[in-house]
Amino acid sequence: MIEAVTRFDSFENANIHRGLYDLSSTATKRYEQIRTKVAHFLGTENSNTVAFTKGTTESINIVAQSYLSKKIMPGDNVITTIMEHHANFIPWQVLTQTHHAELRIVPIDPHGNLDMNKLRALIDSKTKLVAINHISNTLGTVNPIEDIIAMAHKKNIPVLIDAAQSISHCALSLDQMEYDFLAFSGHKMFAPFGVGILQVAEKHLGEVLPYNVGGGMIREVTNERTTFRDFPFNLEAGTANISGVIGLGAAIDYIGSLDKTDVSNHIRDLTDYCVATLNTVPEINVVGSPSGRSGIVSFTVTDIHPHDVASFLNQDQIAVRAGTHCTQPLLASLGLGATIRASFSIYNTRDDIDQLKASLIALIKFWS
Amino acid sequence: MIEAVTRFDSFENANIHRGLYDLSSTATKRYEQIRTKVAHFLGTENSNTVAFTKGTTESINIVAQSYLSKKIMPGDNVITTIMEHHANFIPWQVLTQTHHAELRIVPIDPHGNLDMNKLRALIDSKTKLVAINHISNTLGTVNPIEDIIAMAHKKNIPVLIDAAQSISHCALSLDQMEYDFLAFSGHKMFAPFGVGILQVAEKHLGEVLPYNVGGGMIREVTNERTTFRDFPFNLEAGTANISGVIGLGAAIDYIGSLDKTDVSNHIRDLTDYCVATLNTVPEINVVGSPSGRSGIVSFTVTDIHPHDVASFLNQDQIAVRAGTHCTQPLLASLGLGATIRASFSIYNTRDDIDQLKASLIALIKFWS
Amino acid sequence: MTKEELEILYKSKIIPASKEPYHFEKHAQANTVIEAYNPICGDKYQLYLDMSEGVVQSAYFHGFGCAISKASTSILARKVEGKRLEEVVALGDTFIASLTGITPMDFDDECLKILNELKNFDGRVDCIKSSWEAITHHLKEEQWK
Amino acid sequence: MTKEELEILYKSKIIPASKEPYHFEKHAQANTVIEAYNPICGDKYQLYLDMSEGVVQSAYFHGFGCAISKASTSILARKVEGKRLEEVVALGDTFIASLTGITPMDFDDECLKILNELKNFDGRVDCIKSSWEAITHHLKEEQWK
Ligand SMILES: Cc1ncc(COP(=O)(O)O)c(C=O)c1O
Ligand SMILES: Cc1ncc(COP(=O)(O)O)c(C=O)c1O
Ligand code: FES
Ligand code: FES
Repeated sequence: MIEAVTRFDSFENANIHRGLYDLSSTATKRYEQIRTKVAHFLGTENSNTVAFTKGTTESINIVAQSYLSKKIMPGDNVITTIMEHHANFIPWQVLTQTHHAELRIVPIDPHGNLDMNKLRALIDSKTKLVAINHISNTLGTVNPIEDIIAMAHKKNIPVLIDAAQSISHCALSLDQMEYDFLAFSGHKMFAPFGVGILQVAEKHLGEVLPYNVGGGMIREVTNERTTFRDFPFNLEAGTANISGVIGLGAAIDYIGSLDKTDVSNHIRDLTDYCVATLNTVPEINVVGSPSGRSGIVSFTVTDIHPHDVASFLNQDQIAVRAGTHCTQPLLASLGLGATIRASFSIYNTRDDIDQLKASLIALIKFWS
Repeated sequence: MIEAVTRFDSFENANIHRGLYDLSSTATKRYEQIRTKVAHFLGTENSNTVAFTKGTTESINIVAQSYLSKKIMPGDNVITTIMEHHANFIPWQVLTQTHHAELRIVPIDPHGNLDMNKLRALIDSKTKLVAINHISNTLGTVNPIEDIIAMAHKKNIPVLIDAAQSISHCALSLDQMEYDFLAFSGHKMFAPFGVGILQVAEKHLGEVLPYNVGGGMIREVTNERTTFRDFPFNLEAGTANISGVIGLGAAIDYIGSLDKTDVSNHIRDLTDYCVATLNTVPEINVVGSPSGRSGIVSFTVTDIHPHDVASFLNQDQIAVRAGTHCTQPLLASLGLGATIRASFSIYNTRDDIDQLKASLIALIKFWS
Repeated sequence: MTKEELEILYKSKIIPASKEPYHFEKHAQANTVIEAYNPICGDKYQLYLDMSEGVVQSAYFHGFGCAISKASTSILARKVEGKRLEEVVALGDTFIASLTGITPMDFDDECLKILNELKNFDGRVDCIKSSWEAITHHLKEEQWK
Repeated sequence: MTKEELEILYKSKIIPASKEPYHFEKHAQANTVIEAYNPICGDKYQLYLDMSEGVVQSAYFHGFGCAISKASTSILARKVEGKRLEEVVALGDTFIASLTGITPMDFDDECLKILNELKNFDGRVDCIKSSWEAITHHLKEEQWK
């Protein structure tokens, strides 16, 4: 990935969709090839369903402002869940507030699974969108997306999937799901920061209006009015993060080269092993015990603040994160101020988890 | 610049403002140092006037949506000019249309200078913003920004400067101007694509509301409501284009290392030499003859379409751009479909211009 | 493509076809008028077709664009005359597909072949494609009516 | 900082001060209550000051935060008691400036010195700063009234 980006920055640095000089036409071509690559990765031939964005956050904001805000009426509602990242929570909170609509928040059960009965009860004829993450970035819970999509589609309600955490788990068959909107970020799949994807189902392509306006996304501009290009080009105003997109292309090649089942098994194994290992230490409290969990384990240590834990682990070269993980509503509902979060990718091994445990035990001893 | 970005992508790749592990805290520190660097470059000590964006286009859209849309009333007006890039034209057109306000477009005189008398006549007590580019990306005209700011401020009207084309011309003393909003892109100053700046004068800091909402820009989120951080952090939702920002920092170091007067003289010299050289060929028509022109010369060739000219020049390794340069209103007002545009940076020499002329003469002969 | 090859293509076909395009005039009485607009550059042609009994009886065009697009549209006008609606659509689909480089085309026609050779030239494929896409798209919609 | 040095700092000052913080209780009758909120982590303390005749007569605090922020706030509470409003503001300004690394501070005080040494530790400077910023900011506004 880094090689792909550097090569671009050094030799091929040129604006796309603008001039017609050689460099630029090469850049345009690569850019559009990567759009096709992303489409194939997501299981469709239609590359015009794929828009490049800044990341998950921008993708979701676009759906809120450029799609849903034109449709939502006072009294309507949007359904999201208590376990969402702020990126898939605040846009709906702000949208429903400004449109005098209602934000309905699906709770979790005591294990950290989504409460599907509550979800069923909350969906009604006034529901305009269900917005849900595929994998919780704090609990690691893998949500039953197919069931949720089926439930919503029965009532003709579109579903947005925040796939930020699942996009690198190619085995989760995102490419076979019938979601309406899909959002994810490049940096969660080994691509650079500041690039992401919004994919829109064909039937909604005409309903996503421009977001930023400016160069590159117009058909014609006169003093009096502007006509815009179609999706996805109507979203891509201004100069794109080209090296980000090229890095994203390289990342998809890399992920595509892995054996889906191997990756999935490896990450599940690490996750289960981590939970089991941490559970052997009485001072360590693993947060939640969802029936499906993948890649992420949150925990706390009795009497030591999560940030202190993380700082000491970092001294031992163990990279964990402490904090609310941009899921304040979730933590508040669990009565927690913060957690420590371990997350696993294909690079990790069981050894890493053994070291994590050893460091934690040493810290607990040091602290007491 | 490329070196700085690669180093970051390889060794320091970590999210900012999030976790508290070592990598991440290094990234945050560098990110904030670059914010300070940009502030100093723009002549202020207050780094909290500087927000990182995707580029000029996003910066201007933010001012339109997150600042002006809350203030503009039916019957108000926004002033822009006929020579703007679409990025500084369409946002105001869309905003005034959706708010039943008026877009007032300052014309140019026959030389391609802004018509200052018309501008004076158009500003009135209903004017909510003057949005203008510093250097026209099609004509190369350098606008008398100080005079315009003085004129607007006399009536307490804020001024937005689109500095996309002037930011690399450090001699133009942007850092001494009293603009209210400044927008530019990194890629116009040798930084990567997909990163830019919105700078806001201190007195307006509290008036720029969030744009995208999500992680990293909040104070507190509950199920019921969210409180946001102050500018510029309220704008920086989601994961930033960190390597873009780091590249921007390196670009500023580079530009800062140049002798301002040398750069300015060199570019002026090339611009004048280009105009004089092209004017010796009867079939070449230079567009406009503004009293100040810097870095950009547009022209057409009799009976050969600009894109055909550009393609042939590219065969001779001369990188020019053909098209409307995202300035359709300007070209329509000049009765032109497209132009060829030569633009100059510190890397160019008079030789390049002699070659340009030779290639053009050969093409004209070939075509006839 | 070397510069020489390019110059030969231009000299032999593109410049002549663009300097003296086939049926380059407004044809107001045509019963079908199609706009071919290229948003990348802002160039625009009107295609004037006279259709009867499912056959393109005559094709004219007018507007402003580069040499490539003018040559391409000129060739288009000549090629579609006398063809049935379905034949035009089929030709358009095949030709457009050949420009993506994925589906090759059997070119018995010299002019189409030259256009196709230019597909990799300096990002100009949209110049070649624009009018073909407009007519194919329009006639497909016509078919569904 | 090596891990060993860090452990010494924590062992000698941070952990004790955070386990038995000075005046760690809600002090409802205080005439000045200041919230110190760190948006980076969501931690929050209430600072309870009793001020009279321009002097901080007593300082208490309560809330939730990490060991560093608790130690820092504990030290703050101890340091500001008995000081005049202007003295607290001056101390706060100097200490905060010392944390940026730009303006060094003359530390006659062991506790402040240790806090300062932690400023480069793992991005935790906001933990040290948060309460100091809150009190300094609040008292400055007070001065202007
Ligand atoms: C004057 C001017 N304004 C705005 C822009 C848009 O910048 P960006 O595409 O980086 O948003 C450009 C350059 O493309 C420009 O030259
Ligand atoms: C589940 C989830 N949603 C959204 C985001 C936000 O992504 P970004 O910051 O790239 O916009 C993240 C990651 O930070 C995430 O884990
Ligand atoms: S440049 Fe416009 S169609 Fe060729
Ligand atoms: S981690 Fe919250 S104040 Fe230290």
